Amino acid sequence: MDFQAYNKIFICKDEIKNITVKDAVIGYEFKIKYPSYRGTFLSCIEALSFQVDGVEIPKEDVYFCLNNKQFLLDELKDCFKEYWFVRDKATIQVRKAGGISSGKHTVNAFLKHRVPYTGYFGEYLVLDSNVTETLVAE
Amino acid sequence: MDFQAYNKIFICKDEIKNITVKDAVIGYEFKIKYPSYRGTFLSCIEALSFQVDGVEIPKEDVYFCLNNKQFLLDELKDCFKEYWFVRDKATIQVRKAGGISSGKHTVNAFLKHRVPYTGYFGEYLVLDSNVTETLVAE
Amino acid sequence: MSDIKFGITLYSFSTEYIHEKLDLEGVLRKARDMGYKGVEIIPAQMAPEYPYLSDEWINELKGLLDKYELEPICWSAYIDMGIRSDRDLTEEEIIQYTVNDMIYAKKAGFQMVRTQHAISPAIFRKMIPYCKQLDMKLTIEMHHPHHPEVEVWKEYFEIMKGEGKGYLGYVIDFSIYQTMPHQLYLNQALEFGCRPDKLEEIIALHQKKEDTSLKIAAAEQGDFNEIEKHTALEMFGKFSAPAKISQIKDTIDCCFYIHGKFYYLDNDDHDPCIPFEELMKELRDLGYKGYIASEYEGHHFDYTVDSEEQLRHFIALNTKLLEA
Amino acid sequence: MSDIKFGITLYSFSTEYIHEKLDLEGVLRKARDMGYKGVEIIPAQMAPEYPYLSDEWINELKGLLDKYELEPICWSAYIDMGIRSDRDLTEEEIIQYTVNDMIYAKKAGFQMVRTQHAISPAIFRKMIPYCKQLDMKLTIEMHHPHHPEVEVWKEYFEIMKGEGKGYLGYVIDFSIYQTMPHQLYLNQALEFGCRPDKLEEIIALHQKKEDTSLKIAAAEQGDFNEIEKHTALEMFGKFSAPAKISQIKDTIDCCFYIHGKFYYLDNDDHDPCIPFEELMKELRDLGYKGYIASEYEGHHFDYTVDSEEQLRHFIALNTKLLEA
Ligand SMILES: [Mn+2]
Ligand SMILES: [Mn+2]
Repeated sequence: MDFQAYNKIFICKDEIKNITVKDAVIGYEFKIKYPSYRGTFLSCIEALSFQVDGVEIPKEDVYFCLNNKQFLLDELKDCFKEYWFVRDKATIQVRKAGGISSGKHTVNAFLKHRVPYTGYFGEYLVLDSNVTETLVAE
Repeated sequence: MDFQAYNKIFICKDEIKNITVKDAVIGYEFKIKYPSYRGTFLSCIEALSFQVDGVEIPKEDVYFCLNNKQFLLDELKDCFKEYWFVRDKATIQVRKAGGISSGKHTVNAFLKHRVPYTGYFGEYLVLDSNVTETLVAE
Repeated sequence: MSDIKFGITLYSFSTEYIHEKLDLEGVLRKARDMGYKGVEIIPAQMAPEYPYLSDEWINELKGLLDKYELEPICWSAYIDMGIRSDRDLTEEEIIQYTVNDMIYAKKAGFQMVRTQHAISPAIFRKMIPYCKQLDMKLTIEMHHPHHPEVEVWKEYFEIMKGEGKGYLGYVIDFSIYQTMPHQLYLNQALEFGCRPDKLEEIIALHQKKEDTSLKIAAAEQGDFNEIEKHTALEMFGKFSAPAKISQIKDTIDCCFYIHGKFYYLDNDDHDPCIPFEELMKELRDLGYKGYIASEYEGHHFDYTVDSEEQLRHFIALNTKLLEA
Repeated sequence: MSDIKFGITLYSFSTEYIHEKLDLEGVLRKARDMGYKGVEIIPAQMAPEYPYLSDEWINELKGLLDKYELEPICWSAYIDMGIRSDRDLTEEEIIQYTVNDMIYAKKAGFQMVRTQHAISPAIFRKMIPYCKQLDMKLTIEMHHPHHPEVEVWKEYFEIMKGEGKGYLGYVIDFSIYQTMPHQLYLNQALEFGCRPDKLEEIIALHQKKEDTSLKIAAAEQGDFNEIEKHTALEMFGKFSAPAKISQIKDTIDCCFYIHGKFYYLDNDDHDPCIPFEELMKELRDLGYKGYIASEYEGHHFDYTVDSEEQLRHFIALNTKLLEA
């Protein structure tokens, strides 16, 4: 049950923001950090999913933004050259015409991640982080 | 025989430099640019190899450095998120204890690259660039 | 007199740009100095942050367009189907790239994105809500070796004329009307080892009014070296089936923009490769009202040619034709 | 009196670092303020540019070490064998990461890199020329669940005592001597659903001097809920085979550095989990001359514990033991 204390940093307390392009509101975004004491490579993310107000966000509507790049969730497992520094916030953009209503929202984030140096006897430690927070949309 | 004029920018005219760490000379480096009118993704590099003074450099001694990252030649084909801007120089580091002697050296670079938008009727155009230049080591 | 305006794609300055004689500001200044009002940009060429563009970079571009009083006309996007070594792009990925381009283009002040035929009719159709939400036009370029007879274009035109009307369209690239190899291509063929007399022979063969299969047989059996054979086959393959100018009228209502493609113009009067005379007449007669971008592409073949001189020939030739 | 010095790995401040209460300069200042002279850093934790570090960042680190008069002792590298989803790292890749770490460490003024056992004996041996060229020591950490009886370590010791003598060595991590779960682990077990009386029962079972298989059988058949069973099995699995302190003497000549690992210290006097009393006596008697890094690791379990207080207990306890 190692590493569980790091879940405290997983979902950042920042406001949820709507994403606008000129007059159009095309979605919203919030931030997460990698729940560990050190950084990882995106390829070590074996699963990542989100629920907002109890509703699962379809994976094709989620863009994971880090290091000035944008990743589809299905791409993460292949990005072995992309490092997620433990103090860097990744922005989770959700594509949704009209965005999100202002006020409180429940955000759940689920992460399954491989700890890449733990191949002690041939198998890697895979950890789950499952965290729910109440965030405020602007 | 499209694209051949771009070969003129492939090997940069910059000096070859020795790489030193404190007192140790651990190798040398020179620079190349992507021979096209636009940038590409490293995953579109199907082959890349170098000869210096007529001798092929073993691939494990070559590090391709771009975007503040370092790639082994065998890794390039998997790096579909790594963009090589057409005006950015990649640094080719060659690991060689003692470095390179000062003076003129012949550098040959061979690149086989896929043009990713040319899947006109299901197959991609794959181009070769094979260029030799005389460079000067400091 | 016509409503046709000549714009420029910054791609015409590829030689100057990649050899670092002109930077982004330099090509925009040059376009303004040459008298152009409307410009097209290829972000995959000139945006260092491509394919994910920050608001900072977009604002920098916008600032330069303002500074040189240039109208942003067309944002040229790619469908880089072959990015990955292991598979083609998925639908999700194509949508991501395309919607991103529409967003960046909108932010930079453009009203049109040009994409490529590989988007597929299914995904093209799925872009309609994004076009409406962002109030953006999305167009597919018809570039050689495509032409109106290629099966998928029937579907595209149906979508453009149907549910995508006003938002989805296409861009004609004059490469589809090319009938002859251009001078830079011929120079390169000589440089690569074609003998001058043999090249003449191949050109004569190409111009013969007979079936391409007969020409190919003649090239294969003739007294030609390898590079000559390669040149002959490439020439017959590329320039034997130009699109019909008479077909433009069928889809002119979907044509939002035109690439005035050219490779080498020796003078202000005539190009032996692309039938500008008939093209300008037809477009004017059909009442085409949009921009024709000057698209110089000789940089693929020869980096010593002066792009500006080429562009001046293009404008002189075609202005004369339009005013005729 | 002994030649043993206490250093600190900055990893001890993980809680403060990841919660952004202390940045890199902050943890270095804190280490200096607490009286430490020598430090270890984990670049995978504190270098934003990891794994490819620029001279700018390295010089920034070097400047901070100078500013706070801290000696750079150990650069802790990883063998991230499982980075890729499709396969383990190749030999070429492991060499690249390891040589890079040695180069960066050298530039930053360190004389020792700590790596991990997954490097393999073959690659470890191949590092000797790089160690000589750069005049750097390379060490492998022996961390739970490894211990001197693990087969591969016989080979490692042979290399360290043979051709790698003076350059290749190892780092003892006190986790290999742990016999009991620490208080934070037990607190977490309660929080996750173990009943207090059942947890006591499991601890009593763990401490029984009988074969582990019998304990496991007892846990599986006992009146325990799922989390209690999991806790019992994990406890028996992890803490039933501590390494023998009497073996340290066999390889003390290869031990270049020590991780004074601890998880929770309630006071300055004793830890029920790790036998510091015997360890300090043995190391002193064997004449160990290097650093013991204070390595607080309770941050894996509880982010509310004050790392500084824990480190003060560690130093007080072990200084007392060394001076005894
Ligand atoms: Mn075009
Ligand atoms: Mn340790």
